[in-house]
Amino acid sequence: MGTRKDYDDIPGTYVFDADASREGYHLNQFCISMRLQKNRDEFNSDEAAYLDKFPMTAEQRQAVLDRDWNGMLALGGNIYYTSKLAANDGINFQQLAGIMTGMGQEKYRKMMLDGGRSPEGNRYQSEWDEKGES
Amino acid sequence: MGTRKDYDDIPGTYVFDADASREGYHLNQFCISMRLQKNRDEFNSDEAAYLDKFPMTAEQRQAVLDRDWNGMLALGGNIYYTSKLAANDGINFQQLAGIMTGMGQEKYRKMMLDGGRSPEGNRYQSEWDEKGES
Amino acid sequence: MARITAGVGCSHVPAIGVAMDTGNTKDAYWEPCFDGFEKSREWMKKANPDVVFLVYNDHCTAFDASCIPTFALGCAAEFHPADEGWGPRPVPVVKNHQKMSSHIAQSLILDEFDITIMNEMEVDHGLTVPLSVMFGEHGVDDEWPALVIPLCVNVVQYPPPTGNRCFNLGKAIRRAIESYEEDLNVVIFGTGGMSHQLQYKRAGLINQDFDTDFLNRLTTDPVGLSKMPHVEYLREAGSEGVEMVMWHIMRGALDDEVTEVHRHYHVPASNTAVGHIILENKKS
Amino acid sequence: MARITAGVGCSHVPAIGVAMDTGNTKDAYWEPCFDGFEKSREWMKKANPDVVFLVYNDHCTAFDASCIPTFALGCAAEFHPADEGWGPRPVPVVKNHQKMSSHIAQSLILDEFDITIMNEMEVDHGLTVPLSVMFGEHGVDDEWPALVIPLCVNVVQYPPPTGNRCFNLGKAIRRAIESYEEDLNVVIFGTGGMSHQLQYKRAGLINQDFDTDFLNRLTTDPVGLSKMPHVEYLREAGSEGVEMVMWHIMRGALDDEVTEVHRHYHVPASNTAVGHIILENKKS
Ligand SMILES: [Fe+3]
Ligand SMILES: [Fe+3]
Repeated sequence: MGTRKDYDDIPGTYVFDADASREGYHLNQFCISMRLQKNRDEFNSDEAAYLDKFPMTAEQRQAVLDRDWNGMLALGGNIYYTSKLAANDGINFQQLAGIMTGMGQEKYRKMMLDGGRSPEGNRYQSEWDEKGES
Repeated sequence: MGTRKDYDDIPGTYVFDADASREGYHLNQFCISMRLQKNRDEFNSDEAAYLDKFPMTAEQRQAVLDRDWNGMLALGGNIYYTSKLAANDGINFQQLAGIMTGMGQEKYRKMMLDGGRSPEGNRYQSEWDEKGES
Repeated sequence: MARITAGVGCSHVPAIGVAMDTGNTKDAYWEPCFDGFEKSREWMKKANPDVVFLVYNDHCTAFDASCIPTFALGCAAEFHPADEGWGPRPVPVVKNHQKMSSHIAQSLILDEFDITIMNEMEVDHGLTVPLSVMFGEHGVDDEWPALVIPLCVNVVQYPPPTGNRCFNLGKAIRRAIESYEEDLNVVIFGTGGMSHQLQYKRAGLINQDFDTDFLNRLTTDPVGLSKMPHVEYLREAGSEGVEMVMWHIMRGALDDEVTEVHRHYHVPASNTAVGHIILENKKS
Repeated sequence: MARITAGVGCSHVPAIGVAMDTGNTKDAYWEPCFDGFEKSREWMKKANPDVVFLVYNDHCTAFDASCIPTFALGCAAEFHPADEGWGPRPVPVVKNHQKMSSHIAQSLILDEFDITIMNEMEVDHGLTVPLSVMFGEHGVDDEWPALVIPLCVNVVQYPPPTGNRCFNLGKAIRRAIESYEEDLNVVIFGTGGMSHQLQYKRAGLINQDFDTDFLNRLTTDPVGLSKMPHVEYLREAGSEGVEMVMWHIMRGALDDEVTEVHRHYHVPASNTAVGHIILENKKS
């Protein structure tokens, strides 16, 4: 309904609400299937054939094949689901964050050891716009 | 906890509460499996072998084998579950009621056509005790 | 803005579905039962809702004993009629207004109703029989004349939600629907009942006085009616009569003042008293 | 009579479980994190609860996207640690107090909380990591020192239940437990948080001021704290920080006045701020 949402102005964040959940349903169901070894084996031996079982959109399918982690989120994926595909690829939560933030693993890890990303300047999209972040 | 329940004095009635549900869990899960044709086929070709899949008590198992419909209810079964076993046997809800009430199909059907069982004398166990019904 | 214009109360006896599916609605047993639905079907054509919000219960079909939600809202794109042990009913697939149902889900949770969201669900006679009763015959390749948002209520394992909780949920559903921007005409169904007991030695209990009083008070005293304790349903209307708590959800979603435009009561359908009522909000 | 004597708030970061399961708790990265749990484990031995009522969330493990209950109460006899993609954690099976959990289920529904009853459920790190944190190392063939009643809350799909609803659920859980006849010592856990965001470009957000204020207000202003709107968690504590609503259930189940007996706060564990608090009801 294009209703404005009170969390729409938080930068760099997807809120997995009912609209996202509806859009991402088959993508997320694919991801959660990676929880089981037999499914991982089947997927890893022929990704395209395995993906045929899940009626996701062409864009969602391509995002999976490309391991476009931010793309999956934009298409209704949720991190707890996509992290199961990442685990299949041997990528843990912190490494995944390194990829999604574009910082890379080492820089991201150092930021966390230094106390994490500050809320200052990271609360509103307008703050990112000023800094020229997207 | 042996808590007294406000519905304990309704005659001829099992209330399927959490205690019954806990006791009847595997019995009811067996019954609901009868919803699918492949399970019915398997059960009908070897009842004992099929029942081995469900860790119910010996009494529950015997009640199933004996088609002791009231016995199943006493052991935590619920009518919506047991009716699925009845359907497998070609017994519908009204025929099942004829059996459970001990009235037989014809007498039960006639009672229903005549307006059903009256609430008069059927609200409290004490009313049944007076009539000598159990 | 979407709005609720009317409410329908309706038993959902499986045998009614069987009678329709096997073409027996004109025989001596069934004719008096179906005669009372003629007017309902005409009314339904005129009411012509875009969406039916359908409150019902699953009868150990979509939900087995492993997971028992008190309130489960159907948010899937469509819902297939379930095989309840003798093959699925030959009726159309039920299509959802998916955007509206997710809006309602979100609104209800923020309104402090603890619903379960179902993104995949089959539907049993509890949902399809009322559609058949109100919309008449429709074959598998046909379409139901309205979209349907299903709300499935636990009334199988005691305790079901209280009548009061159901009534208040009705009010919350109304708030959710009225805050949806699209201009839609919604009719809400409350299904199940009337008096019936399917099990054990007291099976066959029918309490016409109770049922009549219940139907009367839906118009005249809905708040008082919703306070009835569970034990009274169990004792007076039979162990399965407690399904009637679902009618309070329908009633709570309507105006305080409603007009009864149709009523039908018949005994028996199989083990059950059939009750049916149509209530309209007064036009504003 | 059963009674709740204390509440524990505790992050449930999966990496904490991994560190314990792989014997890395003494390395430079983990030592400061685990140091703060020493006192907790001593306290837990002394508290010696018969039952832990454990509020947590499933992380798309037991529940996939097809069925999303707002509140799911575990009523099964036992709960097996789930395979989350790298094999189940090597910890004991979780045993329920099954009679008490069905009593609580029944009481909550009659108290107008619309819970989902789970008679079969696997449990993920959200439940097992807090047990490991508080009870220390226990291998698969061992037993947890207490029975556990799990309450699983949806915080993955927006919206989670409101903080206010969670706080009131805590009060209802207390009523349910106090109406159970057996003499049992119950400790309630609220888990999840503190500030963290696992996803997209803002991943890694940590807000120590927010977390500290939250921990302070659990003792000094629990009611006010429970009124915080969801958007404030999302903005201030990160998208996954909204897990903290579960702590209000724990807090609502305690007395209005409590004593803080232990607190531990550490950054980072993987992507997350680790927060931990122990609150005792004043002895009467
Ligand atoms: Fe029904
Ligand atoms: Fe978590």
